[in-house]
Amino acid sequence: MRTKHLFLAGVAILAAVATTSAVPGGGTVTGKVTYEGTPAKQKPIDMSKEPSCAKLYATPPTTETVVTGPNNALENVVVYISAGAADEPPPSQSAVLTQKGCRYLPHVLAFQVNQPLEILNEDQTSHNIHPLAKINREWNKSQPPGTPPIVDKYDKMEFIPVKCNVHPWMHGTFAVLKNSHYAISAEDGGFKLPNLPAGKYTVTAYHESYGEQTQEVTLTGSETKSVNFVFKARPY
Amino acid sequence: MEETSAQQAHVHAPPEGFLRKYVFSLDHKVIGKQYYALGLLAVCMGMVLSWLMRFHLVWPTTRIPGLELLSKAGAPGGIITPEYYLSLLTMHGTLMVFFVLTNAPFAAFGNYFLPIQIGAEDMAFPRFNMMSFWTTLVAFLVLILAFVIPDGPPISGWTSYAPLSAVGKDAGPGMGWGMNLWAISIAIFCIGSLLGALNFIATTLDLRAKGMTLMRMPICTWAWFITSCIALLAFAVLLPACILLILDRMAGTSFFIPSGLVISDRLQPHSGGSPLLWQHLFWFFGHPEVYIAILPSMGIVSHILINSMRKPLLSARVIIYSMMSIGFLSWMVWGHHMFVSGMNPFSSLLFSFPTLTITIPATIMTLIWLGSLYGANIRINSASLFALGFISMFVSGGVSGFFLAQPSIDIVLHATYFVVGHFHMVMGVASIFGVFAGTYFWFGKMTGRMMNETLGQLHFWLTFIGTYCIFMPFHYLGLVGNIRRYSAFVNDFTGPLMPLHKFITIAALGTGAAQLIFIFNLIYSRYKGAPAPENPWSGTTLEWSIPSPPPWNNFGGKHPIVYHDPYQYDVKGSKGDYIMQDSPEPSAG
Amino acid sequence: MSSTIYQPVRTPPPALRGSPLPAARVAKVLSGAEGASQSGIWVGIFAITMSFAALTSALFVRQGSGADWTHIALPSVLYANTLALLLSSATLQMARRAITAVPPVEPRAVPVGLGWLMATLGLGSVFVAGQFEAWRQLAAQGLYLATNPNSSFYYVLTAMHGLHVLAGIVALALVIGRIAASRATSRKSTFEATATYWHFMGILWIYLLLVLRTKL
Amino acid sequence: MGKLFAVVLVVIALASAYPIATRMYVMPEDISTHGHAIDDQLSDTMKEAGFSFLGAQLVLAFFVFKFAQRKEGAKLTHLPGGAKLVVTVAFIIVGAEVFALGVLGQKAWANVYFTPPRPDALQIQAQAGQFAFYFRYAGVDGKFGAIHPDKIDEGNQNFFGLDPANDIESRDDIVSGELAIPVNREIHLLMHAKDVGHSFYVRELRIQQDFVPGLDLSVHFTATKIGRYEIVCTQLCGLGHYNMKAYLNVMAQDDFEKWMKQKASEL
Repeated sequence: MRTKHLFLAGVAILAAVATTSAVPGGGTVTGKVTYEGTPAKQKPIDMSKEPSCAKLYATPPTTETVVTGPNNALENVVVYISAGAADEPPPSQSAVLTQKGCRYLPHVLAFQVNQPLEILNEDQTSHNIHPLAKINREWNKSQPPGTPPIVDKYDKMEFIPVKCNVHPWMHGTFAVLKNSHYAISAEDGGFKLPNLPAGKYTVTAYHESYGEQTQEVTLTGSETKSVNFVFKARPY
Repeated sequence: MEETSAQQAHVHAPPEGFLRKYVFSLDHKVIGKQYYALGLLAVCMGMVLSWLMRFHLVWPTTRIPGLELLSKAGAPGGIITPEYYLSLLTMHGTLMVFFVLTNAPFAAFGNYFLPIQIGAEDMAFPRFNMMSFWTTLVAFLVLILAFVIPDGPPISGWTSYAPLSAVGKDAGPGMGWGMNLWAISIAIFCIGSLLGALNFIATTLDLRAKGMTLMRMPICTWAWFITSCIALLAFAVLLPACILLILDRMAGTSFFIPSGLVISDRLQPHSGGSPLLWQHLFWFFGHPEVYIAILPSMGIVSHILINSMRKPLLSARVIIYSMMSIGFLSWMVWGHHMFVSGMNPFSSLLFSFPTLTITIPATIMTLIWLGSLYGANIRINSASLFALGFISMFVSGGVSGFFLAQPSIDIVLHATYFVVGHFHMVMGVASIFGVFAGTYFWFGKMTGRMMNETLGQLHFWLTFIGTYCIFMPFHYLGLVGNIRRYSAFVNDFTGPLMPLHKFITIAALGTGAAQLIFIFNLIYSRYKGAPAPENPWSGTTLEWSIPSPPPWNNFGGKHPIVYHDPYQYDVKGSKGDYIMQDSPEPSAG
Repeated sequence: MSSTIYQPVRTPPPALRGSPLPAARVAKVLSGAEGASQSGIWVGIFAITMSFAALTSALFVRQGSGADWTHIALPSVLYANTLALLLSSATLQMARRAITAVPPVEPRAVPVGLGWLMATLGLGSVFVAGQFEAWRQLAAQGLYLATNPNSSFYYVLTAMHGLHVLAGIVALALVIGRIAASRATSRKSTFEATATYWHFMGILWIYLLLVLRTKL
Repeated sequence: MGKLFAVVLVVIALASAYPIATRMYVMPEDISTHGHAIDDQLSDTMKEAGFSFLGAQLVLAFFVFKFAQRKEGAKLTHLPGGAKLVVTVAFIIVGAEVFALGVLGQKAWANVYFTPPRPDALQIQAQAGQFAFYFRYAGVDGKFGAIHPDKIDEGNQNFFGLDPANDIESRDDIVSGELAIPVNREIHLLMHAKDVGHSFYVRELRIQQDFVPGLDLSVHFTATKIGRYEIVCTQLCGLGHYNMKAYLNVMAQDDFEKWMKQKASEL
């Protein structure tokens, strides 16, 4: 009796997973993120207090709060399905944040709820990682060179600013998302959300300085819909 | 009948049962031993912490196997993180200053010998006495609880400067519950110490035996008495300071936190507080605390020196008056810790002068000790060696005070290893030497068995040479401007200093290992030591007039009558070259 | 060397020196005990004074340091409380007159004294209750511990003083119990010590009230 | 054993004094106009302290050597003069020393703290935060823009919380991670703490001053030697304390102007 119930439950779960997970050959949402106006001038970072990092750069690197490409392309924008797609179990391979040359690579790291997160220190100095989480549990750890990677995961969706307490200029973003349908706009501002089953979706674009924009899109089959975002840039 | 009622009126009945005898004992002797044990535990922990710090400083990338078991976040893969280094530093300082330097020479020996030396059957308030120990123990447990909570111990140093210590977890790892535990622990410790000090004072004032005038009290009794007066004021100030700190942390008040602080990218919700207020309150306690640590050892050492020299000091009174004036001056000098803190530069001058003035009584005491050695016949044994070592250490640590007492020189030496060397020598090592001397001198009385001399002297030589090897170089580092409280030396100029740092670390590990001899000696002698006679050192004071160990009521229900000043040595009496305080025979004059 | 360094055990160890307790010393021991509790209480008072001196000087420093100091109007009930505390000191004096007078002023001295002691206890409790009421009134005005520096200090000072008064009340209850059970030994000393402490609480409160009223 | 103690003590005393006497460990050369007074004070004190140290240790060693473990029943004597002599000596010698150091010796301190900065001193604002120093120059308008703590955004290099959108004065403020100053010109450093207590310490300048949150202090100094020197934090400020440093870059006047132009162009 009981076993039968368990079996049915199992089937139900399997079915649910089958319907929600990405179907190959589904529809695709693609597009471009751009800005209008003059974005803030990115300032060179003075790393003289950390010679082991400073010596890695011929010319000092600049801040990355607003990274732009040719013809008003806006980089580092997280584009994801905020509604319409069901939550998905996390993938097993971990998202990796690397600290190299006293910067976060990548500057914006997107991964799924409960997906393993791995943080590496490839510098000769010890770093401190302090994700300023508000919804998730906040923590603050240092990572001296030669220590094992810090492994962690987040169990709620949130955009988390990440900072290094030792090197004030080191800032990045964790995008903790509910499903696998996300992309980060490239140098040309382009992004692509493939393998979406038919349905009505809300597409959201998040930028660390300019905030969020959302658009609705409906997919019927395996067609490709284009969605573009335009952010307003401020000089200061 | 009358008598028994009198007994009940003041003296507790003989203890019954294990708990009353050894755990919740009202007997000042047991409580003294309990304090000693607590101090011993704390000093071992503090020493291990200092080993870890020294090791990390010179071999920063070498794994310390097993350390990640102590703290996974603090030492990932056995490599100490910067914040964990600061945690170790904070706990080392707090354990050593509060639970070792305040407990061992003052609370431990004071509890055991002050009542005996004045001919009392116990402290004035035996229940308070027991409470003060157990409160202190609770404070200790609360403090080390910080090691096991996920947050880890606080990282703001034993001085816990606000606002770093006051703003909460945004200030960094360990500044959440770790810091709360620290503040609560110290507040509890204050209560315990206040009870203890109150007890010491009342006992000294009211329970002296017939004929035991104040000036007939042994020098160490005087030292404990003066110390308890200082402690009474000092901890009475630290307690409210801790309460205000706790409120700033947990209730959102702004006593020490000014407005507009941005910490970890967050604007702190406080306004108008004054960080300097904490510094003033803390150092108003903090500087007298230094004398709470050193005065008892001065007393113990004088007591032992006189006995080993077999003749009185040039003047015991001068020593007592010097200790009084040091205790008095210690209330006017706290500002010399704050010369570069942004305090009004004129008040720096005001603070500098009394600070320098303290060198006068200190020098007088040193010269009295030295001068008294002249023409003596010094017995050399572990106790007297450590007493002589104390004088040497006290001088070495004292002279560096000349520098730090001057604001202008403090500009370059403040917060360097010079300061670390200074206070470790004068307040740390010197007063610990006093404790060692006291232990070798009184162990027989306390346990009924003598400590092993051979091991004792071996322990002395290794410790004496070792501590100089550790703490003298600290001064050199400071003179170059090497900053203290750094978990790694990343400055360009510190490279050439690393050999010296390595030397210090090796010396520290070695000297630390030498302390195992002492601990072994304690345990070995406790069970296998030669039985202790009633008066092994042919001493004159009352503790030598009763069996070793003394009965529960010290004088077996009798009340000694005191006929002499404490140190009747070098007189041709019937029993040899000394007359005991309670023996009716006439003194030499 | 270890054996030669100190005198070997003299066997058998001689009897303890010192005189057996003479009758004359009994009084001395007793008065020693009494003296102890007297000087004990004075030392305690000294420490408490020191603590409150630290707190109030902190108050003055804080008042000067920040621009955010806003004076709060003290709840009027405080003055009633003050009156209660002062009265309690008076009743305590009456109790002392009745109990400690030798020879007893009247046969029923002790019961009368007990009555006065009860009154003292009652007034003390009234004071504490009144302090709570004062807190309630402040809270009603939206003034809490962390509202502004002045309220912070108000709560801290009144709370710490209140705790000390509560300790005094416990001591009083103890004394009443002992006297009621008429235990002869060291009754006087405890009583006297408690009385001293209680009067000090009154004086301390007056001082705090003045400090809290001052507008620098 | 007594003799051994004496010998060991003498060895320790001499060995301790040797690195001092041979100046093995000393501060780097002073590059400030006020520092020499501090250095003189330091070396005077070192002489007096060294004398007292060696004196006391050697006397101790000598007495122990001479008076330890004499034969049983040896005649005990007392120091001629006794306590009176000792106390008088202490009062006279140490008293004189105290007076010398405590009163006459305060000149160095006065040089630093009792002389106000000259009006033409170059004003630079230093801000200490966990765990770096940043320095601000007023720019062409000679005015510092107001500080808005809520506007502080380190990711965007807005360490001072400036508000260029609304505050014109702040637009030309030059913010730098290194303290660049012209040589032989008095600098008036306005000190501001962003979060907790820090300290500003340059060994070569013989300057150390705490940053106290909520209390804006200032120091002034004149550097007399071109070069690059380390600025370190000496007030425990958190986990990155050991790594909180910056560089003081003393330049020739025209180099300094070039540097300012360069920085202005980056705005």
